[in-house]
Amino acid sequence: MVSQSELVKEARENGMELLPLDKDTYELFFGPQHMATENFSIILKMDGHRVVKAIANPGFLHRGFEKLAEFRPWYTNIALLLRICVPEPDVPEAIYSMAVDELMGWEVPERAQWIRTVVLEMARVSSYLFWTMGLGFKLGVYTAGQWAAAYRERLMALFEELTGARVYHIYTIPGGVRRDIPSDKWLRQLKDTVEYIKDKLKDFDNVLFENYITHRRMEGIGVMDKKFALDEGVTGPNLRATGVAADVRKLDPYLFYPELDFEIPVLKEGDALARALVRRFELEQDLYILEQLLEMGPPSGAYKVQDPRLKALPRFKVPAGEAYAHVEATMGDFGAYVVSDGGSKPYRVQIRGPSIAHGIRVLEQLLVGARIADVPVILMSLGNCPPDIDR
Amino acid sequence: MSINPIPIIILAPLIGGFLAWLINIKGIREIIGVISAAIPLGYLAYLYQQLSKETINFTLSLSGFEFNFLLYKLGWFFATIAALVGFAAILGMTSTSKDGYEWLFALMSLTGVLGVFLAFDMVSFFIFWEIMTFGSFMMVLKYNKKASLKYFLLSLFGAYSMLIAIGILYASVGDLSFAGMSVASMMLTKWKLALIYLLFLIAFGVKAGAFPLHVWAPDAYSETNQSYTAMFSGALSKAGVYGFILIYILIGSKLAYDFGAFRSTTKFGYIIAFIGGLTIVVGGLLAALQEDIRKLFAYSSISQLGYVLIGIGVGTALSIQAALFHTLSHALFKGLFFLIVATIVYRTGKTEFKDMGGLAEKMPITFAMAFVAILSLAGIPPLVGFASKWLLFEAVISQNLPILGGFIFFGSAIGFVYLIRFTYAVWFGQRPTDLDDTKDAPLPLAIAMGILALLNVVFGIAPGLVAKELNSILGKEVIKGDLFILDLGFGKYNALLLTIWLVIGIVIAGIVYFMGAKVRRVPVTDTYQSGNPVTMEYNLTIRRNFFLPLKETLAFWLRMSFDRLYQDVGKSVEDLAETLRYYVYNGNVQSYAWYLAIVLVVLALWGW
Amino acid sequence: MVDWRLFEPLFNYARKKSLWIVAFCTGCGGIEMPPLMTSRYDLERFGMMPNPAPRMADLFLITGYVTPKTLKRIIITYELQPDPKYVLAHGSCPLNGGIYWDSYNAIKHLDRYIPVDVAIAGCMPRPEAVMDGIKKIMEMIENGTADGWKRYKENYEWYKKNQDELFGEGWREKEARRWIPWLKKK
Amino acid sequence: MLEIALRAFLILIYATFVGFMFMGIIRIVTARIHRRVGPPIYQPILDTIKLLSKKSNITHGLIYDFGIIYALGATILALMFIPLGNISILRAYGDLILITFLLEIPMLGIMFAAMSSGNPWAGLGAQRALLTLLAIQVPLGFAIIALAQFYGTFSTYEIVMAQQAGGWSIFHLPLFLAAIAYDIVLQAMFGKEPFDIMIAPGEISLGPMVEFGGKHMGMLQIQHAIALFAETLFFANIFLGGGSILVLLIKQVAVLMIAIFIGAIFPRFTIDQAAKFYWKWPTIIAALGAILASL
Amino acid sequence: MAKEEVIVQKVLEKAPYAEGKVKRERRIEFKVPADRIREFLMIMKENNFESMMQITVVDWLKDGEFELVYQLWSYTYAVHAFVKTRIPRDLDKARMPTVKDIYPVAETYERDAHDFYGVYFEGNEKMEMPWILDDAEQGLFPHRKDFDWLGYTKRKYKILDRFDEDKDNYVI
Repeated sequence: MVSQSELVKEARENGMELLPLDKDTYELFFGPQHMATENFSIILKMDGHRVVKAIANPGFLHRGFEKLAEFRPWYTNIALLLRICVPEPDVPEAIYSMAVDELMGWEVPERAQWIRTVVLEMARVSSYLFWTMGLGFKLGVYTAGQWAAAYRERLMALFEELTGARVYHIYTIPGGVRRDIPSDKWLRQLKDTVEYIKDKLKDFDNVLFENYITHRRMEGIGVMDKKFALDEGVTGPNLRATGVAADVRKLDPYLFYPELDFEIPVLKEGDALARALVRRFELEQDLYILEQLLEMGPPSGAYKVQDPRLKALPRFKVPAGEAYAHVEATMGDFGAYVVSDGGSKPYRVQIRGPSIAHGIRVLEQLLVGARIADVPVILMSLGNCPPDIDR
Repeated sequence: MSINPIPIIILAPLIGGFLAWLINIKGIREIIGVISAAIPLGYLAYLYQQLSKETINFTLSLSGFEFNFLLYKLGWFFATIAALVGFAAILGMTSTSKDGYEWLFALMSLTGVLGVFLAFDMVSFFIFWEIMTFGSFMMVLKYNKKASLKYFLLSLFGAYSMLIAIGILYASVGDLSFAGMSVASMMLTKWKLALIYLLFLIAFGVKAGAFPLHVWAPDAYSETNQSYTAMFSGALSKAGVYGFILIYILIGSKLAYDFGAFRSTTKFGYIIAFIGGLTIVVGGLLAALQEDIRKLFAYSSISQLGYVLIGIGVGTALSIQAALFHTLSHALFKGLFFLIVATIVYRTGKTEFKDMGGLAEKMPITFAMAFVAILSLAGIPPLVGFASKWLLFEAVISQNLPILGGFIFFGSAIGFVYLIRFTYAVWFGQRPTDLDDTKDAPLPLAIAMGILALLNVVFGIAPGLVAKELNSILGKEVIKGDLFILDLGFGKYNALLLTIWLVIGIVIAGIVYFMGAKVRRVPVTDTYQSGNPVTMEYNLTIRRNFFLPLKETLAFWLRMSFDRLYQDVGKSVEDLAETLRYYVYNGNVQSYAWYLAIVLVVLALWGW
Repeated sequence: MVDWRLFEPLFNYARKKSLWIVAFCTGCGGIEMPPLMTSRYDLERFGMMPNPAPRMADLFLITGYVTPKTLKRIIITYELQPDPKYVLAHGSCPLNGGIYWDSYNAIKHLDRYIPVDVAIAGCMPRPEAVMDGIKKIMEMIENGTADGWKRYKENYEWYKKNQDELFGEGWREKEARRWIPWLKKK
Repeated sequence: MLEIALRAFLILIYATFVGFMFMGIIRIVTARIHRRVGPPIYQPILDTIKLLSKKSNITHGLIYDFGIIYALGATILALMFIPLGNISILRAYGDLILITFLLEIPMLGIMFAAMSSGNPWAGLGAQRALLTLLAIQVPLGFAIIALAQFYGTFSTYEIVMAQQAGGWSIFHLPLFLAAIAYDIVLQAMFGKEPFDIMIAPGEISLGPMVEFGGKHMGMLQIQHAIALFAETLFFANIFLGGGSILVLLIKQVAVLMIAIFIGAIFPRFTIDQAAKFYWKWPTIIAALGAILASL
Repeated sequence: MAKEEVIVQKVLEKAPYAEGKVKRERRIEFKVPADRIREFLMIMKENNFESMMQITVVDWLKDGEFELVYQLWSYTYAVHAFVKTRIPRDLDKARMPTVKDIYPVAETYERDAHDFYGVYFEGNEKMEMPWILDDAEQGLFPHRKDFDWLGYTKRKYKILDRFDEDKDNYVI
């Protein structure tokens, strides 16, 4: 039998000064043990069902990657850093490898570049499908969510055949990729999968993206304007939903992207619906890019640079210097800043996850005045990924 | 049978009140007050047997005027309700009132209300009406000037409307007794009749708190002694209901004849019913949005009276019976509720929901009473609230009046809504630390609540008791069945059987429950908080704006407020008066109440 | 009243066939939960479903590494669950820190703080491996060896000591009060 | 006396069993729409046994326990009043208004229990549940009014009899409109999308249910099963012509299927949107039905 | 002349105290004294560097200095700018003025830098607010190079000494 009065008495006996309650509002802990936040916590001050104040509380996934990376050799870090972004682990691999490539002065062979591009695009598609699943679950249309997760499994199987792993591929390494494309059959399977998913897009439209209720739920929720977005360092689809046609693949082209033909979907409204629809259109564009890449076919040549230094891999050293590489991930602009002091381990690695901009200040400001039912929607529409805040 | 019981019944409270006020010694004034409130109740109960055979009348001649009083079935029904609730309220007041002033005016208003129900001519009706209004006005005045002024102004408005109506009636009939009027009203012209109808509507609508004349009620109900509010809502508002029935008695047949029928009901009745429907919806919705416990119940009282108006308005024998039944249940559960509120306010000193919470643990008896009251008001079957509501549903829907039916359905749901808000904010959840020493209800309040709660249950399980009485009032057997069964022919309700099966169901559920493992008590901080630890410093209860979504949904409608409209009207009248003063009087002027009064007097004279 | 031990096999069968999972993705393994719940692996075949409320959940899937900040929430959530409850540690990290063996902010041995019934090795374990682990825990439930919750009760002092050593005494209040200054400020 | 007790017991067992099967059907059909296999049909029974057999339970006070017991008891009570072929026992008193009220009461019990836990999520859930109740009440009321006016009686049993003589209710235009409105209301009663606002797992973590565990939740499962059975039964009786137990079962499953299919393809409304929705289209449809029926 | 050089020249005209150079295509670099950083960032913002991508702290232990790299991105030119400045790495001297009024998002990055490195940004009222690190590590600034991370880890988690500390050779 523990009653409230006893609790208070106990606290008083222990010399605790209980602060008076803030009776106009109440506190609501949103996460981490909540279906809408994956290991991320928002502390909400609520009035009725409206949010008065939101405080993001990150750090549940902090493992100190940047510290750990300073104590691991250059190549081993690949296996570590990719864990920063769980839904698309190829992105940290790619940016880290590109930065190291720059430091080494390597020209990555064309075939490797092609494979990296394909992997990145597959990662984008799978990440968008994963996001669609999340959106479906949060909006309550579980059917769309289940379908999306099921289609993502096809890509997972392809990844598995290509890299040997389902989630953490450890595939893109400095100087190229870890192994070659298994066979032509794999390429055909990829082509089939792309066709298949493209075919199924209209199902998602019917159930989710063109659904009347979805529009009602997301319209006018969490509106950002262009200036706000730029000031707050918003990138990726979230920025494009405010009317800025910004895409790293166009602005700072890397890998095969200069040779590919694709559009940047831009919407002006800047609300949750616009952000969702931009992602939906990008999914289509990514499938189109994959089609183009497959039509092009893999260029012949090596899949990895031929460098004598790679023979002494454990003691492999990188010349002193610094490099920044970034790619367009589904969440936004994903960048890696790598500093080398010429040793066998990096001197400093900083990964810039897009969510650090989206998930803290932007979220806190967009949530003010939102209904409790909008909180998961805003969270999902920002595409917040907690591990890249926490690192 | 030497002394006529009527003056005793009517005047006992007033005399007791004067004595209490004069003596004004703590202890004695309470005893005098309670006894003087108990006399009418006891006498009325005693007269029950006699009334089934005959009526009792009483005439008083004073300077040429004759005051007629009649104790008949309908009046007895209302007077008993009033005496019962009044007695419970007075019992509660022994705990909550502080001085003789309150005893005087509370008992005076009880006298007024009893006089209204027993009066049999227009003059005495009006005089007691005014005594009642005056007593209650003084009760409000002591607590809040502004609220009392609003109450006073609207009551004045209603009173003058009534006066004009009586004047017109008298001018064309030449008789002031009810019996004479109802006969003579046949001679009225159509337009005069319409005017009288409208004026009566205003007069009784104000007292019953019908939309859009309800604006005084929330302020007046909340800004007075809380025990007295039980009488205010349980007894005084019934005077308005009684007035609506008077419309039927006085001019009903002529109105029906002149204005014709709307479907199966009369046109004029339909207007009353429609006003009642709007009252249900508006009162209920506003009740759900209140942040003050007293206001919530004030609006709830308004909303529940809307049912009665619907019943009266539909005008069939069944619906009138249903309305009378609901009048009784309204008095029972509303009186109980206001006593509960009185207890809460008395014990905690807080009136706003945001300051309360978790009181069920501290005030178990009051909570048990509240539980009964909640179930009754929400219309949960074996209680009296359901029986009367059910009758009303059947009465209205069987008359093929779908829109009114819709109002009633909405009303029953909105009842759930605001009651849950009350329950959540007051009884459950986290308790602020300053309420840790709250005690349970004082004995007189507990007894008063107990009486009303018991009647809620008894009349709920045996609705036939009331139905029999109602049948005898109307003089025909509308509701068949026995003690436990209400049988309307097209619908049947068996309260006893239902109670038995509910008990069986609960027993089955209880068996399942007790077969499971033992339970362990956990505190409010040991709950799901998304995995986070919390202390008592976090506010874990939605204390304010519980129904904010509803408020937002209704944002468009809430922008219109009759309260503000009246204030604006009042202000413009005031402005007009300012102008007048500037140009015409230049004399001293007290308050705009007087302006309005003068204007109305002029109007009244013109009407005479 | 009734000797419920007679029905224990039935109860164990029901417990085994109806494992509700706490929806708490503690680490990267959370990414494999959706595939497990959807059409390729479909755990609902075995009566499992994720449940947002710990009060009615049975199985706590620790999906990956655990940081102290998360571990506090895990312990609180675990204690909210009614007995019998089961813990399935997913991946190498809860076993021995895995790839984060030298990280200052990742738990090395989860079973020092809460009892673990079944651990699945691998980084990250494939869904098949998770399903294998679940099959194992189902077997253990059926023959009554999944007794982590009993161990937690019996050795509560030991677990509490370990928790207090890691977080410091009175960590619940401390953690709860951590945000108060920032919440009360207007 | 004994016969009544026996029949009541049989009805109870049958309703509970079929209710659990309905819950299983909901899960299986939903799974098939998701392109999954889904659980076995008896899964809800296993869930309930598991929940009831939990070895530790918590409580937040007397009301926390009593609310649940009351909810289950009231559901059983409601069940007894609904005609079930020839074997129901209280159908003579099966008044439309009474049953409509009785079907709402369990919710009040659950809300009482949920709120007494003092959890803010439960508070939010109660807020949403009550507003949903308020929202559905208007179309529901008009649908009931239409029925009562059309048949001129409030007795469910007599309505069933009248349908067996004059064809199902939904073949008459006013009642067809009422049936549409009532079906939309049923969606909220079942707690299916787009009106599962009250529990919304992704938003408020099951809302009122968040604190229930062990036997409390087990009893709620039983309550849910019986309520599911009773609600579908009521619909099948008043709109789909009633019939023998077997016929009723088929009709009930049909009602259920519609709810599942609608639920599978719509996202969840927010509570204010749901209220506005209910007060617009279903109300208009049902009111039209009621007015047509009253002419 | 490439667009990068034009930008560098334009900025340097307004900020003569800074040094600037073009690192490579779409990467430019400036070195600015710590006390002029606010001025300089304002100039950068006027020159269409709309967005701040991150603030990186590099701990140059042997120099006894922190290098703060403010990384800006211009959507107009598609150019990434590193604005570097150096401050002493002692705890009491590692103070910087905040730039959150110029780039609001910097507030988050500054909290991050404070949590892990102990750089105090004056004017940022959220500096003391709990960020990623838990109570135990707050104030230890674990990402500084002189933080005994392995020893701390072993002490904190009581891990046995079976991991070889000197093992700096790993195989992929």
